[in-house]
Amino acid sequence: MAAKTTTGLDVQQVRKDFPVLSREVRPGVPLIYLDSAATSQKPEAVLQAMNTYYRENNANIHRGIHTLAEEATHVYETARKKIVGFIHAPSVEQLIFTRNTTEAINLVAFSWGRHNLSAGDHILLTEMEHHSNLVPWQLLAAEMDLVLDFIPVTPEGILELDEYQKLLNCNPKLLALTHMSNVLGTINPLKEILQDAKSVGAVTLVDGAQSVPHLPVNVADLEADFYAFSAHKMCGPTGIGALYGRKDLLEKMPPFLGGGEMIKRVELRSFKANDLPHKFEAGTPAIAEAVGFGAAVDYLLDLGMDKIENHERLLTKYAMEKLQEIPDLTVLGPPAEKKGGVIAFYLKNIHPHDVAQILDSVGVAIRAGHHCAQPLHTKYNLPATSRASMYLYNTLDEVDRLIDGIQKVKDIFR
Amino acid sequence: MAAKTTTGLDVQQVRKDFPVLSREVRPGVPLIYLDSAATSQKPEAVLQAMNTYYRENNANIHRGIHTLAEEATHVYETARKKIVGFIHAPSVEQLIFTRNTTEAINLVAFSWGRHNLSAGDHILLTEMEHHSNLVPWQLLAAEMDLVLDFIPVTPEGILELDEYQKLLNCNPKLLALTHMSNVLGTINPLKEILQDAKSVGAVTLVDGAQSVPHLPVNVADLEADFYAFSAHKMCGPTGIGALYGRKDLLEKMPPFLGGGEMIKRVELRSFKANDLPHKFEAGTPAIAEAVGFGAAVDYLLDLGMDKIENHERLLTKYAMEKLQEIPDLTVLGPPAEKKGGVIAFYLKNIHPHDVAQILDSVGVAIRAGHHCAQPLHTKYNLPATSRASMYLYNTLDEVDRLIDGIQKVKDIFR
Amino acid sequence: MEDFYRELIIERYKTPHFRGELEPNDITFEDDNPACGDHIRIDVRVDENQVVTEAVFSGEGCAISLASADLLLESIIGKSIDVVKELTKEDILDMLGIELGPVRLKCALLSLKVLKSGVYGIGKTDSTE
Amino acid sequence: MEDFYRELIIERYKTPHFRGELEPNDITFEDDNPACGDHIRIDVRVDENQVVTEAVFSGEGCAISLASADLLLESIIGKSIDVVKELTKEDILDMLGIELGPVRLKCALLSLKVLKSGVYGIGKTDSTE
Ligand SMILES: Cc1ncc(COP(=O)(O)O)c(C=O)c1O
Ligand SMILES: Cc1ncc(COP(=O)(O)O)c(C=O)c1O
Repeated sequence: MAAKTTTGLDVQQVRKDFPVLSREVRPGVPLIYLDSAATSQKPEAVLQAMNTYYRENNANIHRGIHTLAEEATHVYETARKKIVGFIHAPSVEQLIFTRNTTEAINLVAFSWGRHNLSAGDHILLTEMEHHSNLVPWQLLAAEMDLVLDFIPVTPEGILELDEYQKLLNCNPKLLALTHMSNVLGTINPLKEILQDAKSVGAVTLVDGAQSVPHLPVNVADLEADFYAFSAHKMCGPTGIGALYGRKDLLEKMPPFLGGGEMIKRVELRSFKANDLPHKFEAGTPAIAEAVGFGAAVDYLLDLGMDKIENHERLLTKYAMEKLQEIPDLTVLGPPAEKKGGVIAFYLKNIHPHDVAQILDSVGVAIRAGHHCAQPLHTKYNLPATSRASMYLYNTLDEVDRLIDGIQKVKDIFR
Repeated sequence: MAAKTTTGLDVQQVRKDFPVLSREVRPGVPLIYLDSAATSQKPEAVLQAMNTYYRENNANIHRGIHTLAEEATHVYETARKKIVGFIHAPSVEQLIFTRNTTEAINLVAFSWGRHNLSAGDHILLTEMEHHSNLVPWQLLAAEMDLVLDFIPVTPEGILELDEYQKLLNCNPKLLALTHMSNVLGTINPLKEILQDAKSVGAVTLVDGAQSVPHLPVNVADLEADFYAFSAHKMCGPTGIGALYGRKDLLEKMPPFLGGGEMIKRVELRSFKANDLPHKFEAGTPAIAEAVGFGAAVDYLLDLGMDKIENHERLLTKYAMEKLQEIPDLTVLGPPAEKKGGVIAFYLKNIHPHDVAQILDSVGVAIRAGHHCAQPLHTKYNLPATSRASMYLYNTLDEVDRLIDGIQKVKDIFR
Repeated sequence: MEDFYRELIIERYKTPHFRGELEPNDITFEDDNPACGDHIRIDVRVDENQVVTEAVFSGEGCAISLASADLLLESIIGKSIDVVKELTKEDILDMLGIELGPVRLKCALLSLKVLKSGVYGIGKTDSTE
Repeated sequence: MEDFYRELIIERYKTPHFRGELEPNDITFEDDNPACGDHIRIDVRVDENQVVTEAVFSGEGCAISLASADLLLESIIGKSIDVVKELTKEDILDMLGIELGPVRLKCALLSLKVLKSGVYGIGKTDSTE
């Protein structure tokens, strides 16, 4: 099976950009990395951008007058601009650097939630949420006595939009949902969903951890109020993520963490918060990581998000076909046309842990477990599933290796 | 002036480990980096550790079965062990990775503070605190109606311990103070101070942002309840810091941020928190940064913290002597014996911004401003000061260059 | 593959020798591994000298956790409770004859954790970790 | 150094030509740069044609901010308020004749910010940033 696809992406060329992809898991067993939904690999360009920062410009940012401090401030703020451009946010003040998607969502829960909600208010979530878009709301609900509602998921892995309409009758103050499921692969019809939420006056938060890396995303066009994502899933470094927010909401929100950078003026017993976006960035930020994040965005834009999306569609379609030919194997979620490159499945009478471990022995790295979406697994009555997830550097050959590996699992357990 | 010191540290050798130190700020003007209190430079070994992680082991940690996930988990947890060893913490469960010192302090304010304090309770701070150890308590005080007390600082820059004893009569529930001032350089007599706080039943938090990089620190011996610090000030990367905590306190504290990793089990409307330290690490952590943090600790231990401390003492003593010879120049803080390598000063009739900028033109990087300690500056009636701060890679020659630079400033403004 | 899935493991997983429940019993305990949803219950009968006469397990899990439960129980029949108390992680790994990473180690040790919890009365045992 | 501290700047800092306060005045405003504690107040008098006849500043600050205040006020005397409204960051930088990083830029532009705030009535002007 040729690895060359007809999507315009030269995958063999792309693969050369990622040092880890030439690694052998053990002697003679090359790595087949199919765990990008957990975290993506990083191209050399991203590592070099961070190295250059540390070797040439490293300093603490803002307020510094010396050359390095000015350079560091410049590269940090330039990275912010790049990311703002990548998601088509209207202004740099609306892009706050966080540690990851999880912190971004918690920021909204703590700062927006605690100051805009009151006992009895409804928050609308979905049954397909990642723990990171569940637990912050559970904590808030427990503290403030809020009601959590959930848009159900069909057996096929699609949001039940009729139920959604009914739940809107509870007048939720917030709708928080994922753009793309990290288990089912489902890409939710976000624009319509957000529109309907707005029409009942709900504020909307989108968990974009799985979408921003894989699809062209335009937050302005989607009219999302908050949009959260992580660099490490989109070719960027660990330790940094971002929260986009609607300007008037961000302006009215009180600070989240207190400390350096987020202040304008401090007295012993009071302070004046800084302007956006610094108001929400307390302490020395992840400067080198911002630089790496910016380089990741440059890298993705250089290749073209549409090409990346097409390439992943091709891989997904092919993998779905092949997987569905395997007896006793069930794939979760909707058909290939409606999903991104995340494929969770289970094999009759074989535990996903055993699947993952035997696959690892032939070099194929997939994940087994509940993928931080335990309620979804509970709903489907599955303690765990196996999950293969794909990205721009994966090939059709690698899908074949996955299929061969699964065959081997079945042989062992025959 | 020879750069070789008699402290056992081969500074010329050390300098070779830091790529940025061979940089010229502009053609013919080499960098003299005297801003390590803001952030330190990074040795090549730290960059290589992170590069190796990204090029060979990068994966998301915990729960992963494939080789890379196991390796990533291993290096992440190994880094934790190294840092635990570095500060002599009793166990790995007591060391939580945060973004920086600031987040570590906020974690305590949110999780310990909000669940252990009530209206009217006193929190005891000092007048020399960094904004990161002020604003979190201001936010909490405003929310919970707490009283903030402050141990005063003498004109010489020392805590007024008599006043401290009186303030203990208010029965503070918490004492939060810095180990070493980032402006005055004052190293507080922590052990006695903490003992006294304990004797009135106060929980203690130490801001170790400036101490852990420069002195051997033993949290067990100090008997601090919480101890916070940042990797980026101790040769490590940006984007990661740590909170050490007393085990029984951490165990009783509710989670801070909610999301992946920090849970054991999640249902739609409830969750069970994970064991320590994971309970406080929500979402994908700063994995590569932890690896870099561990490498930084290895680097410092390899050289020897006692040697580093001695070297800095020598530099500080020399710099203090030279600075005090300059007419119209005033140094803040106590004499050299009582302080670390942080020297804030001001020149009569010359604004610190102008000092910093002219010094930059001769390659000397210092900081000008309130150094995130505005109340301390207000107390001394200074809107801003200039600050030179030193680390293991600085030399006596560089101090001479600083002195020459200050002379130039004075010439220009003569 | 041979490294991880020795025939013994697959065989014991598919046709365990000590699967079942005992009512009444002298010792019973159950627990789970939240990371993967594995759940194991162990029932034990002892004679008047505190020597194990019967032991069975029930529950759900991966091949590693169920095979190690089966092998563990086989090894304790005829042993005194005091000997059972001395069992360690290494004993389990020896029985399985494979090396395991940290995640799978938890699978392999679940049955030992359950057994020890039963033997020591209730509660968590950290000694198996 | 010549780049940053042209003689003109030092001279105007040490012996400003337009330092003082005017009471009464037609336009007055003050503001500060929280990053460094600089504080500037500007007082202006205009004639019946809205042409600036007198302008002075007071306050505290670094050489860059005070020199730029002095040069700025010199440049507006005899100009109409409409012309003052059109002044930009570039005009200030041209007067100073130096290049500045982002932090010092705020120092240099403080007086323009204060002047424009006064001229436009009260409030912040973002146009100078
Ligand atoms: C004494 C002190 N505390 C806290 C901080 C805050 O550290 P960070 O910005 O890494 O959170 C600093 C450094 O700026 C400091 O010097
Ligand atoms: C849908 C979804 N949301 C949130 C997250 C959490 O991202 P992070 O761990 O980077 O905070 C993930 C990734 O694990 C995800 O897949």
